[in-house]
Amino acid sequence: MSEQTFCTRETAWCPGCGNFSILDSLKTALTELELQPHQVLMVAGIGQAAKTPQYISANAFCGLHGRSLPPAAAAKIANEALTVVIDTGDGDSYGEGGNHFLHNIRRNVDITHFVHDNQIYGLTKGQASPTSATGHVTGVQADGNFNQAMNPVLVALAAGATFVARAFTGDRKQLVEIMKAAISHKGYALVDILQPCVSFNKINTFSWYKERVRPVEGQHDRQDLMAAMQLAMQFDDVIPTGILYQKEQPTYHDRHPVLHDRGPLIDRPLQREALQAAFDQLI
Amino acid sequence: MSEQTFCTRETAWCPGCGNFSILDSLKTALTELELQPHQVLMVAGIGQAAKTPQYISANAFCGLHGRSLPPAAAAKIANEALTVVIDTGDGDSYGEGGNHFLHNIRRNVDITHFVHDNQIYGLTKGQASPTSATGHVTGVQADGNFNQAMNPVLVALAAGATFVARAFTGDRKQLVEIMKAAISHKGYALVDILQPCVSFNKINTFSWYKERVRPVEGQHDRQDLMAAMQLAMQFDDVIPTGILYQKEQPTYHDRHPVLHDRGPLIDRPLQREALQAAFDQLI
Amino acid sequence: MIYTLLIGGAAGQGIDTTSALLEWQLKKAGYAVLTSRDFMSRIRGGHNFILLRFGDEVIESADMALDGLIVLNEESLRLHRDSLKPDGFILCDTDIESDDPRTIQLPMADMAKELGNPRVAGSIANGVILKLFGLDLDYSEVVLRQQVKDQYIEINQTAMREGYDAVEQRYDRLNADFAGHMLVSGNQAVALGALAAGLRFYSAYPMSPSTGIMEYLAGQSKNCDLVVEQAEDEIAAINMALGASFAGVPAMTGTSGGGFALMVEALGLAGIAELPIVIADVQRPGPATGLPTRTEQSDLKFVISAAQGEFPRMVIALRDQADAYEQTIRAFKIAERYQIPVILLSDQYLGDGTKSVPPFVIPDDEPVKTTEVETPYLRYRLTEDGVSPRLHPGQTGHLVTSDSDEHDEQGMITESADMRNLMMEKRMGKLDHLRTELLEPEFTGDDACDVLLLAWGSTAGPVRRAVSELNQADGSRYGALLFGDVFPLPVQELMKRAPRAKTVINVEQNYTGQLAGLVRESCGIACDRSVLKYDGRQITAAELIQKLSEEA
Amino acid sequence: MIYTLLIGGAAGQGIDTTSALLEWQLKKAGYAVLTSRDFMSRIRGGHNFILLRFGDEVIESADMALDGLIVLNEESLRLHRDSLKPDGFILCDTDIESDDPRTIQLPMADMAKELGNPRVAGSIANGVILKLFGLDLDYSEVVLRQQVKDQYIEINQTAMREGYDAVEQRYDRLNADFAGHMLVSGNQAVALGALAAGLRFYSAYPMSPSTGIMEYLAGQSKNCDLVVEQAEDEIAAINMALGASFAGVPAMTGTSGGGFALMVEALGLAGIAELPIVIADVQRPGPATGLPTRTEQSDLKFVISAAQGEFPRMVIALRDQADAYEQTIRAFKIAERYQIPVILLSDQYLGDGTKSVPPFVIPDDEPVKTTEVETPYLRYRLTEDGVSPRLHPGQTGHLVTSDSDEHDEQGMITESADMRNLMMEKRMGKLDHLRTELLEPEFTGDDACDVLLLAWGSTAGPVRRAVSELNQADGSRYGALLFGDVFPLPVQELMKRAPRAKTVINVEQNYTGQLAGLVRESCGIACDRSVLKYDGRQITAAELIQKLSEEA
Ligand SMILES: Cc1ncc(C[n+]2csc(CCOP(=O)(O)OP(=O)(O)O)c2C)c(N)n1
Ligand SMILES: Cc1ncc(C[n+]2csc(CCOP(=O)(O)OP(=O)(O)O)c2C)c(N)n1
Ligand code: SF4
Ligand code: SF4
Ligand SMILES: [Mg+2]
Ligand SMILES: [Mg+2]
Repeated sequence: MSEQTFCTRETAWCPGCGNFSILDSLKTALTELELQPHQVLMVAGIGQAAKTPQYISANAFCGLHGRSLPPAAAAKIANEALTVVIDTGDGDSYGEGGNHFLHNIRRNVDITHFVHDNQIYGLTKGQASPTSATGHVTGVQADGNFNQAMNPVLVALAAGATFVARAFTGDRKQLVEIMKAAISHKGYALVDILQPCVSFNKINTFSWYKERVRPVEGQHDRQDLMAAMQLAMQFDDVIPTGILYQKEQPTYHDRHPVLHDRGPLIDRPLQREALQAAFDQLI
Repeated sequence: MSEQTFCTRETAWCPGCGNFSILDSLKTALTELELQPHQVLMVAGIGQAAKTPQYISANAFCGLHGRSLPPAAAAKIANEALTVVIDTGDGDSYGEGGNHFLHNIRRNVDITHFVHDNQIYGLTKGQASPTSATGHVTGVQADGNFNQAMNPVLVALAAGATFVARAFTGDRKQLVEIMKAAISHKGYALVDILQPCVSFNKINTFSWYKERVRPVEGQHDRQDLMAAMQLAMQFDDVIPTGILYQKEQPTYHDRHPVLHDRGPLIDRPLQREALQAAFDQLI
Repeated sequence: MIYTLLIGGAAGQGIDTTSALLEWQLKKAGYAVLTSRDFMSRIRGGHNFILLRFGDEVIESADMALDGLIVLNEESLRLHRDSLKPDGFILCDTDIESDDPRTIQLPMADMAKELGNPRVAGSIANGVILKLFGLDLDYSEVVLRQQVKDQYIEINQTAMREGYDAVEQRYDRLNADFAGHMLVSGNQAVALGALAAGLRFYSAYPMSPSTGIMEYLAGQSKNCDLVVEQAEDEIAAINMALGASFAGVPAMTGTSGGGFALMVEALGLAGIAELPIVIADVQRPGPATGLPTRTEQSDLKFVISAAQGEFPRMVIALRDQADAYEQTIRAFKIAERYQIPVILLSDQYLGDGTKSVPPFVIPDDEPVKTTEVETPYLRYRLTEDGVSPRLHPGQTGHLVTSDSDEHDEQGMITESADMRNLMMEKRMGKLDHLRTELLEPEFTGDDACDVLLLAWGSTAGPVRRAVSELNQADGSRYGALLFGDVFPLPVQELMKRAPRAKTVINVEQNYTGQLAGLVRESCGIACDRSVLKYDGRQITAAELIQKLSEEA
Repeated sequence: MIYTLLIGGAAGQGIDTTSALLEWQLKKAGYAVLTSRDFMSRIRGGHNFILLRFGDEVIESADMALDGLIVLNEESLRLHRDSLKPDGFILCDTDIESDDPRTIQLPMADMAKELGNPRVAGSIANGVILKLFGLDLDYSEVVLRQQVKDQYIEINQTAMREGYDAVEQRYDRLNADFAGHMLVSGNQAVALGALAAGLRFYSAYPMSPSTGIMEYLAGQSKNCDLVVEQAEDEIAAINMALGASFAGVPAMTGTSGGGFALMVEALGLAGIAELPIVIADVQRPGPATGLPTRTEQSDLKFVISAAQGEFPRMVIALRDQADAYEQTIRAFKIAERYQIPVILLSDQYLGDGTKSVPPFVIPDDEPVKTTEVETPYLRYRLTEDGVSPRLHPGQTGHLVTSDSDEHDEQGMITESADMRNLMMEKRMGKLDHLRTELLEPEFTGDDACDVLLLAWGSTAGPVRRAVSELNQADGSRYGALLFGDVFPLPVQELMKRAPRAKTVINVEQNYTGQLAGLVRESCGIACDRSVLKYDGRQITAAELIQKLSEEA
């Protein structure tokens, strides 16, 4: 592995947590993409996963629980020169933040969304997340989770995402490759990363995932939406990982006359004449 | 048509609006299901469609914009004897209320959700809704809508809904049948109703829909999820309508030990002994 | 001299266009103009009206003593007839039944149909009004060009001419010199102020009566180089604006109280992350959905206390369209200078209403960006005035880190009690500096007043007018303090004047007298009486005068 | 006599279980117990501690003068050593280096390993403590049965015995009679109060430090016939609770400030739709995420002004675990009687901390349901006291209609100014009746006090204690008003006592002195000084005494 441009800081995660592998892979992916720390903006909400931006040497915006996508998309709109990467949790992304998930897919701003999907709320000590299995018993789900688990990858496909992948912390090589592809993808890219939580999720453990994940690399046509959906639906004895779907589609910037080919918004000066003309129209 | 048990009140809708047909069909459906007004709770958020509960003689709860699903689900949990029906808008259901949409599908409480999908924000005078087509020009989308349109029916299927239908205000017979099936379905049922807005949506007009809608009745296997998804995806020259998917799955009440087979929650007395036992545990 | 017209009809009957055409012709003819809009929350039917005042002096208040009533349906006639002055006139179509001798009836619908388009009936009425008030049709073309599509200009002109020819002049043509003024709504004024302050990113979710800001900005987006984004909800709207602000562009959001409610958590994020942002709350009557298209001033306490925890913020109430422009620019400057959220309080009356005001001027100074900093760069460096140098990510080689958790100077999460204290003191300390540049309330009236009125925001106009009328009328001496800056509350003028007055009365468009509460909390002064209104309709000078005398 | 222990270690080292076992044995042995929890926002590592006080008298306040320090890692030793009394002791494992002569070192980890389970080291320490304080192991089995799984009871008992045998008694066994008390946390007390009030539906989203309420209720769900629903977000949580309330069951939600921020809009819905609901805000330091696992009292102003528009609400601050139970029951009654939202203000100190209190009593009276009504049934019938008969949908043949828009008596949307006024007056008028049943603040101290302290919520205990110590210590005369009801603010006691005191001082866990502001607004009384703390740690009686003397 090449020398790292990005360094990591002391973390507050539990020993053995899957987050370490994500942090490490992220560092590698960013380094291999030859990005400089000041070019990268890491964004998150609140949670254990959401501390990732605090642990890597890049710009960081850790906002509110569930609200990683809106500031990330807007920061990219404000300054397209930034590489904007979100690292945050499943509760953050699909629970509290579910509405932003649906609608930022529609926006297709060129940002990358890594979800540390431990199928649990880690920071608040182990309640069910949207991806927790039906029946999962926790302190709050004392009689087992009554809700059906959400399949975020399938929902993303149905909502029109242009890059959808599933990864596993136990396969770092694949994870780094997917991360690089996701960051390089033009448009919104979702990577749902299966991440064992050693403290609170005693069901979806490292070995539980390990036994089930199967990389799809090679055999699968990434442009075939129905095939992608079929792979996405598999989440039982076999869990296919890899880039399930990728499509070239105009991004928000491509579609927006103010942004398209006019350079970063942050560099634009006050349009005095246009403004004066607007005044004059009202006289 | 049999005599109506439900009456309607004076409305504030525009002449020619598709909402009238929905209101009328609803009245017929409820009457034909032999429900009494006091047994029915109509729920909505805020918007033009969301005024429906005000216009029909039943119990009504019109809450906040985007927040029709949470009170509806909870009212059903509190009193399972109520037939709970939501009539509200596309902006309300999929925009402001998108997160509740995703998660109430997972809950699968036995409620029915009729979305008056006019692909526009009516009450606020014509801005793009989540289902508005890319490029749709409005006062706010002055240079055309940059976002991809959401396909709510497809998203509902991906999110695990157990009853998913698409209807059109121009086909009342089908609409009434779908409504009756949706209300009779055990679990969360979504009916996305294509509804012309004569005041603000000059693209998706009555005739625009009329030319495109094709009922799927008969030829289609409602239990085939992939087939349902394929039909759902069609939203161009041809728009298939009908019940796209239906599946028997345990409802929230079925899964919940406090609710299952124990009668309405509202009828339960204070469990003095259990509470005293809880006190005693702390002594 | 001020004339007052009321144009009433059902939603969808086109009173908005009718009024716009008239307002503009009157303004171009040199008159001062003021309108207020009274709409129902529906798209067709019901009853809406626009109150249109014009004259040769500055117009401060709406007024219900009507010179003319232009009614498009019978309900309007029924509802407003009693407000007509004895010598006033009613203009309506012949198919509306009216036994009032003051009625001018014309078969406008038929005339329009004959002209080939039933929708030009309003222009016939327009012509009638112009003639009655002794104006000519000089500005009809240029105004039509502004307001209607090209292919409809000619037919509307013809219609105006027909109306014009159908009646005789009744009122004096006044000699007014306001032609050089701008005719602008409160929402437009806010939008223009934001543009003048360098706005680059506006995100919002549609909500009456704030949507006008977003719509106006959307229309200027391409020319003025800004992105206007309709968010999926208000939570996204403000969080997007904060992301854009963090990235380095002037950002804003706007909404009404219900949407602001959803922005509360992110307001605190702006507070702890020290992100500049401007938020417009165009108030309407609550609670909850309330009366969604009407006016009220009941969000004051809400916005000054919104969000858990404590952080510096500023709240500015907008007093009229000119103030709206100036204060919006100032809001951006203060937000940027102190790295705090600034909230603008407008309301439906001001936001939807138009007024002719002196032309706006684009400020010379442009925001300067920090690029030189001490190393190591610390985003939250503890400085004397509490303001730390703000860099934008990617604009220099330095890394910019911010977090909604309590953090150290670098922006890293901390749980240290000492650092917590330092950071709280840093942030809250900014208020001390901000206090030095607060604008005291405007004083109007008699310096030696016995009765001191306190008002804020858009009631300023009606109160100003009432005070001047009262002081002219009888021997009593009235004065008023009209607050723009409301939080932190500037109290010097108040502390000077209140003790000298016999009676202090707060005049507010809410139930609880929110300004009075804030005043008492801030400086101990208790109001002796209050005039409160909470029915969703703007108080007029006349109404205020009446209430003051009633209760005296 | 009160003894004070501190148990410190990294997150994940099990200090919670260690403390729980000890607390319970002490309580069963008859001691009064009080604990407070000082946790970091992380799952493993860092530094957490629990302060455990026990004795033969009621314990009002935490205190940092430690008799014993039980440290599971070196950091804890380093951080807390200075707080140890000269004659105190340190208990730690032999692998922790300590040159302090007061150290009792035992190879607890090795002993535990030898017993066959490294996790029972805490039980060894437990045995040591019991012996030091002259207790026996009588309650070890019953307490272990409560706290650990059956298969671990025996090994833990053996471990306790080993620790017990390893040391000699040092402190007097006190003669305390609190064995019949309940040991309960603030969060549990709120949950139990809700259950006693007939709670049937609780919806919430996890958020420290409020999650304990939901967790406790979830555990009782099956036995007590209630549904506990984890919502997708706080917006859903409160809107679900409102739906359940509308349908007719007692409903509640709970959160901390950030979650409350998201509930603001729906608070107004409860206001206009007149739906009873109880909302617990377990406060933590803001703004935004702030210090998520620590304590503060900075949401007072926020919750009393939250939401656009104006509507009646009540806010009750909880003063301790016993008060929490009583006031939660009262909150449900008031919410139901006036059909309004009632907000309970708790905080992390109270919510997470346990205290032994007299056993709770289930109230006799059960809510009576309205079924007989005048016809036609009007959900919002205008009545003298503003309260309309509330039916539940489906429970009678009548239809129940509610709307977040302004509405008429039937619940149908209206835009009438008159009806608006009537409905505003109906709703706000309820406050007049509510005012008659407000509970005045508790007075503690010397009736003829020179210094009057004002405090609210969980600072009540420390203030009560400080006042009693101060009055014993020197000649000065102190008194304090401890507010529970904070909105509307009961002011009779205050107006009676404040003018007689030389100095009025507000004691609050926030930066701006929010109660002082509210007091001044409500009755014009300005505090002369304040003692404020905002570092996330609860004020103790000792600290307060020091601050009062410092600044005097
Ligand atoms: C508005 C709001 N609600 C709740 C919380 C409490 N909270 C913090 S993190 C979290 C869940 C974290 O779960 P997830 O996003 O899956 O991240 P993980 O900790 O599992 O990595 C919650 C509920 C909060 N900070 N803000
Ligand atoms: C929190 C909040 N934001 C915004 C609004 C304003 N608003 C009322 S209805 C509506 C959109 C209605 O669109 P839709 O749900 O599609 O219903 P339609 O009117 O088209 O039937 C909006 C944005 C509101 N009432 N509350
Ligand atoms: S709680 Fe779970 S997700 Fe959080 S750091 Fe520990 S192992 Fe990882
Ligand atoms: S605005 Fe559109 S949706 Fe609303 S009533 Fe009119 S036609 Fe129907
Ligand atoms: Mg998680
Ligand atoms: Mg719509």
